Amino acid sequence: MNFFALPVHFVQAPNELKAWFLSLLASFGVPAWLLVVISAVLVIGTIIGVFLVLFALTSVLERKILARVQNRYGPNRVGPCGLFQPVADGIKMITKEDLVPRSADKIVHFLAPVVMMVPALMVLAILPYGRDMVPAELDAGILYFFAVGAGTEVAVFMAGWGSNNKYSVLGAMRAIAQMVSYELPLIISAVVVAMVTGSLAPSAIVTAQGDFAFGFFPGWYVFTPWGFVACLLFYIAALAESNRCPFDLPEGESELVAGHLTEYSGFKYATFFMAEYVGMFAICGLLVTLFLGGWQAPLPFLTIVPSWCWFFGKVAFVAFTMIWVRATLPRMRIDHLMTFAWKFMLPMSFAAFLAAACWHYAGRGPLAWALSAVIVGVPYLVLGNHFTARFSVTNRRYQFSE
Amino acid sequence: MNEFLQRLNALSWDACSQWLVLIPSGVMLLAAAAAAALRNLIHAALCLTLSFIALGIVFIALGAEFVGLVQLLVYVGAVAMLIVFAILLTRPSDLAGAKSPFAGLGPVGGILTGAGLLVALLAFIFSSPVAKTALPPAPVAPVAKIGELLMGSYIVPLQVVGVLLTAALIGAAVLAMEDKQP
Amino acid sequence: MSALDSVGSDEARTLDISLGPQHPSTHGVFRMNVTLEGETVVKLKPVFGYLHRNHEKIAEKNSWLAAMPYTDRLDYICPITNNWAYAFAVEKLAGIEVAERAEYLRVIVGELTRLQNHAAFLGFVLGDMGAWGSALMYAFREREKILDLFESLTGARMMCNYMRFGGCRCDLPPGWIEAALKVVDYFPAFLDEMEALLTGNEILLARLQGVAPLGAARAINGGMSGPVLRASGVDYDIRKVDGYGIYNRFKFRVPRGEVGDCYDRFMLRVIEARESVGILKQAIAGLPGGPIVNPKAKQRGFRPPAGEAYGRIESPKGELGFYLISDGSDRPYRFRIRPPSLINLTLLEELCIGTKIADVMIILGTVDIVLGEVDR
Amino acid sequence: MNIPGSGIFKGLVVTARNFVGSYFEKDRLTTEQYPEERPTLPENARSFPFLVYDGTDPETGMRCVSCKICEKECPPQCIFIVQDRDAAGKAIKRPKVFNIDIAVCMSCQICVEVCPFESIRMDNAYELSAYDRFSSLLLDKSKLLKSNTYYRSIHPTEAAETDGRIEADRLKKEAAAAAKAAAAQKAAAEKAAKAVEAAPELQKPEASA
Repeated sequence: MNFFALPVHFVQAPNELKAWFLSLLASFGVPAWLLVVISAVLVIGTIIGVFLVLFALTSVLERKILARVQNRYGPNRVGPCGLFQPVADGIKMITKEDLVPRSADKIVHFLAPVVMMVPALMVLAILPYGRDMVPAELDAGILYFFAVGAGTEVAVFMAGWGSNNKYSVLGAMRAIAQMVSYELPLIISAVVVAMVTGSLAPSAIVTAQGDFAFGFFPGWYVFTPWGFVACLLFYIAALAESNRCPFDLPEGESELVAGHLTEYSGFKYATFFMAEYVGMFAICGLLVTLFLGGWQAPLPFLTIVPSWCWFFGKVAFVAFTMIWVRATLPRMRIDHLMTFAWKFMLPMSFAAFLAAACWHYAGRGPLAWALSAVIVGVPYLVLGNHFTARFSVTNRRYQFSE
Repeated sequence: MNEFLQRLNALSWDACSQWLVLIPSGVMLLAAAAAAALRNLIHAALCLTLSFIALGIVFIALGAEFVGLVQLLVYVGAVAMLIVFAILLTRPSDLAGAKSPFAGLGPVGGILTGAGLLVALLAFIFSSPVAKTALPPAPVAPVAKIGELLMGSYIVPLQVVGVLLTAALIGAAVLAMEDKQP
Repeated sequence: MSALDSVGSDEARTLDISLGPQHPSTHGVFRMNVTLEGETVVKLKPVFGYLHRNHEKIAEKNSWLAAMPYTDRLDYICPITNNWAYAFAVEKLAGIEVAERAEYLRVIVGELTRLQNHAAFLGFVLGDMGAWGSALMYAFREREKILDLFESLTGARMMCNYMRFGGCRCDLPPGWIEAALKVVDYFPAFLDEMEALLTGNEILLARLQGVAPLGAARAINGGMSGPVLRASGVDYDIRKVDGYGIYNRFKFRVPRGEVGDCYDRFMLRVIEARESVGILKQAIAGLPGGPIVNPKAKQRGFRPPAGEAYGRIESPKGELGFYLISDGSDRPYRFRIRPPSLINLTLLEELCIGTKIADVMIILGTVDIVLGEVDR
Repeated sequence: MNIPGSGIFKGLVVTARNFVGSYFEKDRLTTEQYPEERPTLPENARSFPFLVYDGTDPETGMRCVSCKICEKECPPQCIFIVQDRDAAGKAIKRPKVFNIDIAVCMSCQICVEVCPFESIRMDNAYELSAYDRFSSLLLDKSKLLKSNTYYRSIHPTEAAETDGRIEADRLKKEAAAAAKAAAAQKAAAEKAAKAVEAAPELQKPEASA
C-alpha cells in the first residue's frame, strides 16, 4: 500500500517530492549549502522546463486553433498531429542567419531579447502553482509581479531603438505608450482583489477563494459582480500588456511590418517570441490566481484532482480565450486604444474598486451582491454607450434606386 | 517536511544576503557613473534604468521588500520610460534655445555641485540622532503593517501627497490640451 | 544612427516613411511615401508603376483576339469582367450582335465575378485591419467555390479568357448550372455570417465609421466610380445608366450610402453582393438555349472597320472602359484602358491626410485596388 | 440603449461555431492536404499546350503540319516553329523544330482555338516546377508530343468531339476522294473511250501519271 500511496501523494503534491529528495540527500551527508543550491536548481529548472514545454506546445496549438477557427487543418506534418512542429521551428530559428542592421546600436540590439526574457521568467516565481507550491513565498507577491514585469517595457524600447529602423521606433513608441496606459487598469483591478482579501500574497488570495457557497458554488472572485468586472478589465489589460490582438499595435503588421521586431531574426527573434509567450502565461496565471481561484477545484468533490492540474487547466483555458479573441477581432487604432484605456478602463476599474468596497462593507451577502452589481453595471452601460453611440450600425441608412 | 524547507530557505538567505547587497550596490554605482559619463543620451538613460533596478535589488536585499518593489515599479516602469520618451520626443531645436545658466561651468560645476550635495547629506546624517544610537534589530515590516500605518498614522500626509499629485496631473493635462485648441 | 536621424533631427517635426513597394498590406507592389507627425499623416505621395507590364502597347502589337488573355491580367481578381469590357468595346467598334445565350452567360459569370470580388474585398479589408485571417479565410472559402465554377467552365480559376467577340468561348459543362445555383443560394448565408462576425463589432465600427469621408461632389469631380462613388451617395451604376448587355431585363436595386466614409464603402459591397445574388437567380432562371457565339463574328484574323469606340461596363471595382481605335487592320491602332482602380486611387492623398497611419491601409483597402489594373 | 460589447460577443460566437464546426463537419474544411490529396481537376482544366499524335509513333502520327498559325496568333509569342525539309530542300508538311517556352506561355488556349488541324491541345499537368529554366521549361517537340490516348484520358469530351470531327473529315475526304476517284475513273474511261476512238498517240501522258 505504501508503495502506491507515495507516488500518488507526490502527484498530488510534487513539492513534497522535492523535500523528500532533499532530506534523502541530507541523510547521505550532503552539506547544507549544496542542498540549498540543489533545491533552487530543482525549482527553477522545473519551472523553466514546464513553461518552455508549455510555450512549445502553445506555439503549435495556437496555430492549430487559429487554423480550425479559419476552417483549415493547421500544422500537421511534423510528428503526430504536427505536435513536433516546435522542434522544426526551433531548428529553423537557430540555424537562421542572425541579421543585425549595419547602423543598429549593436549592444542595445543584442541585449533587448535578453532583457525581455528576464522579467518574463522572473515573474513566474510568485505564482502559486498548487497547494503549497509557491516557489517564492513573498508577502508582496502581486507587487513583485508588476514591479518585475515593468522590465518588459525597457526591453521593447531597447529593441525598437536599437534596431535603428523607423518602423521599429514607431512600434516601440506605441508599445511603451500602450503598456504604460494599460498598466494602470491592470494594477487597479488587481488591487481590488488585494483589498478584499487584505493581502498582497498570491497564496493568501487563493486561500481566500477556497470555500464553497451552498456547499458547491466556488467562492472565486470572478463570480461576484465586482470581481467579474475586475476580471474582465484585468483580462483586457493583460491582452494589452502582452501585446496580443486586438492590442497588437506595436507589431501591427498591416502598417508597421513587425514593429519593434522588424529587424530581428533567428534566435533573437525566437527569444522575443518565447518571452512573449511566457509572459502571456505568467499574466494568465496571475489572472487565474486573482479571480479564478488559483489552484482551487471548481467543485468540492473534484479536489481529488491534483491542485496544480487545476491551475494549469485554468491557465490553458484563459490562454485559449486569448487565442480565440485573436482569431476574431481586428486591431484597434492607437487613438482609440488610448481613449479606451483612460476613459473607459480606468473609470471602470475605479467603479470595480468602489463596488468591491461596498460589497465588503455591506456584509458580502445578497444585498452586497446587488449593490455592487449596480455600482459596476451603471458605469458600464453609461461609459460603454458613450463610446459606442458614435459608432453604431443603426444610424446608417442606405438608399436604393430601382 | 515543510519546516525542513523553510530552514533551508532561511539558510540560503543568510548565506548570500551580503553579496545580494554588495553586488547590486556596485552595479548601481557603476551604472550611475556611466549614466553621467556617456555621451549617447539613450545609453545614459538605459544605464540610469539599470542603476534604478540595482537600487531596487539593494532595498530588497536589505529586507525592505515593499520599498524595493515600489522602487522597481515606479522608477523602472514609469520614470525611466518617461525619461526615454522625453528624449525621443525632444528635438535638438528645442534644446538649442534653452541654455542652462550653469552650462559655462562645465564638468567642474557638476562635480562641485555633487560634492556639495554629498557633504550636506553626510553632515545631516551624522548630526541626526539616528546615527548616534545603536541600530535596533531590523524590524520585520510586512506589507499589511505598512498599509495600516499609511492608512492610520500617516493618513494626512498620504492624502496631501495624493492631492498634490492629482493637481500636478490635472495641470499637465491642461498644458497638453492647450496644444489642441485652435 | 542614419535611419533615425530624422527622429530627433532639426528639420523634422515629422517622420518620413516609405510604405512599400514591398509591404504587407499595400495589395501588391504599391508604394506610399508618407510623412507622419506622430501617428497622423500629413503628406502622402502614392508611387505606382512597379507592376507596369506595357499591356496597352503589347495589345497594339498583337491581333485583336490576342489582347483578350492579356485583359485577364489587369484586375486579376475579376478577369471575366475585364474580358467582358474588352469584348463589349470591340463589339461596339465593329457592330457585332451578341448571341442571346451568351448575353445571359456573360451576366451570370459577370455577377459571379462581382460576388467573389466583394467576398475577397471583405476579407482583404479585415486583413488590413489586422484581424488574424479568419474573415479572410471565410471569404476565400466562398470565393474558392466560385473560382471552382470558373475553372470547370473556362478551364482556369483566374486567367479565364472567356469572352469572345459576339459571345463566349465555350458552353456550360453538364451540371454547371446546378452547381452555380447551389453556390448562389448559399451566398446570402455567407454574407449573414460575415455580417454577424463584422458589422456589429465595436472595434471595426470605430475603425471604419467616420474615417476618410468623401463627399458626393468631390467624388464626382475626382472621377470616382463604382462602389466608391455610390458610397458617397451618387446614384450611378453603369448597369442602370447604360443598361449594357441585357441588364435592363433584370430587376435589381442600386444601393448608395450617405457619408461616403470607409464604413459606407465597406457596407456597400455587402449590399451590392446581395443584389447580385438576385440578378444571378433571374439570369439563371432565364437562360435560353442557342449558340454561344454569333456565328458571323470572326475571331482569328478579325479586322473591324476603321473607327473608334469606347466600351465601358460596371466592373466590381467601378467603371472599366476600353477605348479602341481601329485603322481597319488586324491589330488595334490604339488600345487604351480606363481602369477603375487607378482613377479611384487618385484621391488617395486627399482621403488620407489627417488620418492615422493605420487608417491609410483601410482607406487603401476600401478603395479596393488591384495593382495589375493600376499599373497595367 | 444597446449593451456595449455585444457586437464583439456576436463575432466571438461566429468564430467559436466555426472552430467547433471544423471538427464535426468535414465539408467546412475546404483545404486539401496537397501531396496526398490531389485536386480532382474539372475536365476543362488547362495548363500548357501539347501536340497530339495519332497511333504509336510520334513522328509519323504527328497531326501538326507546320502551318505556323499558332505561332502567329500566340499572344506572348512563346511558340517557335521551323518547317522540316526533305533531302531535296523541299518543304514537308511537318515541323522540324517545335518549341514552346512554358515560362512565357500564359495558358490562354488561343493556339488551341486557332489550330485548324486539331493538333495543339491543352494539357492539365500542373506539377511543372523545375530547377533549370531552359532544359526544363523550354519544351521541344519530343516533350510536347503526346498521344491521342493521353488526350482522350485528360479531356474525354473534348477528345471525343475532336475525334468525331476528324473521323467526319476523314469520311468526307474519303467520300470526296472516292467521288473524285470515281469521277476521274469515269473521266478516264470516257477519255480512254474517246482516245480509242481518236488518235492512239494520246495514251502517252496517262502512262506517265
